Amino acid sequence: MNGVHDMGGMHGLGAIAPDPNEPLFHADWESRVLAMTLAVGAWGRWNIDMSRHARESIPGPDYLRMGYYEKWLVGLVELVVAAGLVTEREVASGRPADGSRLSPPLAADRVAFAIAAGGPATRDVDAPRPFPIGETVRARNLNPTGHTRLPRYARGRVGVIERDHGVHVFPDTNAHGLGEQPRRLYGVRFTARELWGEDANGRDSVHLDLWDAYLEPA
Amino acid sequence: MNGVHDMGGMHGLGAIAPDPNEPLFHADWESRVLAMTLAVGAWGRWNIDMSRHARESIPGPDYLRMGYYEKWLVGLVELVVAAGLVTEREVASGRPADGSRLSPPLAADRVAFAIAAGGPATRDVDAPRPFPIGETVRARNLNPTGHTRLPRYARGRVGVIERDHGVHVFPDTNAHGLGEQPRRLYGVRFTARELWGEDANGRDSVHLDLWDAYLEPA
Amino acid sequence: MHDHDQAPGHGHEHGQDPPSELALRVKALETLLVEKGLVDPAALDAIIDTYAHKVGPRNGARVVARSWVDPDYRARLLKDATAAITELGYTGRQGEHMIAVENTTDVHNLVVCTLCSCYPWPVLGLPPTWYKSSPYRSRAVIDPRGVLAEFGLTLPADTEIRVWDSTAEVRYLVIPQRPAGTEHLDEDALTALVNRDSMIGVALAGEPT
Amino acid sequence: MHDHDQAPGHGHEHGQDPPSELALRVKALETLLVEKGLVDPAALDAIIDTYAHKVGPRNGARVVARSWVDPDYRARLLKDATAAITELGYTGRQGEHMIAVENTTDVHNLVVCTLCSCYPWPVLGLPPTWYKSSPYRSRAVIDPRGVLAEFGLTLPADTEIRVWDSTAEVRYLVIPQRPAGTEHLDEDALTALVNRDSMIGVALAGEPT
Repeated sequence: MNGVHDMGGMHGLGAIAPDPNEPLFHADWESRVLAMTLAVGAWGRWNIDMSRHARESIPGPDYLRMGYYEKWLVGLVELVVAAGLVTEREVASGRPADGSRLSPPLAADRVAFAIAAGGPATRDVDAPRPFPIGETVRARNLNPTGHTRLPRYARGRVGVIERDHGVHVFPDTNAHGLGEQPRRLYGVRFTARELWGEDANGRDSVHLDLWDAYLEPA
Repeated sequence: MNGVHDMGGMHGLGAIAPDPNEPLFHADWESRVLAMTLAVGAWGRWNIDMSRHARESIPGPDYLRMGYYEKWLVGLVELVVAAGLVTEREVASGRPADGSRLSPPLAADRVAFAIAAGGPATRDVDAPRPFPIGETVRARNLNPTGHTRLPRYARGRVGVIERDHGVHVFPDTNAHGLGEQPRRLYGVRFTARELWGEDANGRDSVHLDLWDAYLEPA
Repeated sequence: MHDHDQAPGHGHEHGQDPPSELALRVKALETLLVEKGLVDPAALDAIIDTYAHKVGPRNGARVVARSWVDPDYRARLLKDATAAITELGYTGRQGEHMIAVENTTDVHNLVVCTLCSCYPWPVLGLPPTWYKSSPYRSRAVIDPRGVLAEFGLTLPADTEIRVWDSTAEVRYLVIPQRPAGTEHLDEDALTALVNRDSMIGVALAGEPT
Repeated sequence: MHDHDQAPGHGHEHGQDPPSELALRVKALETLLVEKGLVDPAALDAIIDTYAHKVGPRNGARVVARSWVDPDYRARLLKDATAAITELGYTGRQGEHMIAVENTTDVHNLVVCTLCSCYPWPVLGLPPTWYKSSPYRSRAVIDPRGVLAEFGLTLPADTEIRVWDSTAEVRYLVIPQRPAGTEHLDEDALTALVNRDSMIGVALAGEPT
């Protein structure tokens, strides 16, 4: 979807304003949102692409207004309700609808292991290798209403295949329950001038990781 | 500038929700903002491109949150302060800094005439006609930080010259006090598939009015 | 889907809950501008009166109805809309450079301004909120059929849709199709069938307004 | 310029004014999830403890310092960063597929995630607010030199800047240049010179932190 989350290349969003004394969390609730998101995720009811899509589906004006962990909170509520783990009524009331109590899949003593294990996105399957390293390719002009990881600023632009990252889960389907459909992922180099025009610095470049489905021969 | 105001092609900004019983103004203050903007404009201290740029320079999160006349209000304050007609201190206090009183250039009995007269953007000057009707052109990939009327969604896309609108004031300079620099303005037709990809309806098209400086031979 | 589902961009414009802070800021600015002699309050009243009572979509409806009954006028309108509209006395601000685009059985036209809210004021008056809103401005160019569906208008897939993005000072007026069965109506009666939305392209003519 | 000049995107994250409504919503959600048996509160504490005390930019600093003193390690890191970082025990969530990019006198690397806020958690911990903010995400790809200037870093115009937009599950770690005059320092001492920002690419190494 062409949402405001796809903001690469935009102007007018303010100063960066790094805070050298920034705490890891600005309030306890931020840390609880992070932890809840990871812990409920252990139920395996959604994947990372679904959770990204839940956050990027926040309406544009709210997305730009909210801080990071507020977006996570909204995304988490969206996910747990969509997965049927809780009901909207329960979220509104803050109380379980009945007395049944489940058993959390992630116990405290398994947290370190679960975080260290992670969840690779590579899949050990055969997949075509349509583009050799060094090949010139064009990012396709795709404008899906669903999830995609092809930023608008690269669409239609010509780049060069730099790396073959192997076969990775495809977010555009995985985010919508249409399966992992693993495809080959490439590191693609675009010159800054190709992306932004002749005023850009002639030496600079931007590198994106793009699935073969996003690319066509140039 | 690549601001959120350049929103053609975006998703996720909500439902359109037309209100069939909508009043012309939702509150008196809206009508006063409209009227003040037009009346102070009669001082001739800025042009329409400057006023558009003042509004589009509102930071993105605020731009998306604000209603139309609130953006006009912010833009008007920006303009009167930048023009030196009032000071920021006067805006903050609501009181004139001294007792001097000017004479408004737009009297009530001249309003009807001023509105009916308008202000044409055409200029009776010679200007090159680089593209004939029917020519295939490409919108240039320009990403200026200043004002432009070339939307992002058309950049790099190929279209056909449909109309020659004559010679019009060039917003990209006029908005920044760099002169009107009148240039030829064209009506350009882009197919929906060129703009949005193969999933678009093959019959549909989008037509933009673009100055020759935005275009190059395809 | 979300717990923030208020239609965005409309925050201060639906008027259920007048934003007093904004009203106060506007009043303070007007007081300042009047006291400094930068504006004449009577001129402000006259501007508001103009758009409240004199300049509005009845002007455009007259243009369209005339084009339905007078083939010569229609030809002039399609050839030089600015001049043809001036014939009827509708000139001025935000209508200095007009183009009329006609709907046919094969072609439907839709007008938008993606970059701000450009609109042909002399023939249509001030734009409605939805025209100025982010949802319309963003989607009219990428999903015109979806947008029209939100207005209750579903066109056949083989109708060609032409979207006009008002990126310069040229303003567009859609000439909707004359409704069937109106052969007996005169220009005045036809004018009542030309609603504002049909001249933007999000509706058909035909509903008396 | 404007009367709305608060830095956007930071609304709830600078903590001067704890948003109690948000804190209440979060508390209510946690209570609900715990009562339904969906999460174990002790597991939440353990997750927070992990990122507060165990996983952070000291991990990445160790990787970088090792690469400065051990040419074989550096070669392995550049060839297969995931494996080389695993050698030091830094593995897991948001670091499953690592690539290390090295700064030289001619090349400077900068990492961003324009679409969300992807970041190499096992080596850098949780990202700072600015990395997750709209200003950084929007401008890093179109104006990297302007962005670096906001961090106080001005590079020569003939330095090549490579911006890495983390659009997939590959995560990037910048290997900053070893500061001049540090030949006498051992790996532990060098680790203190590798600040977090230098491994994102918005700073150089050298300031002990």
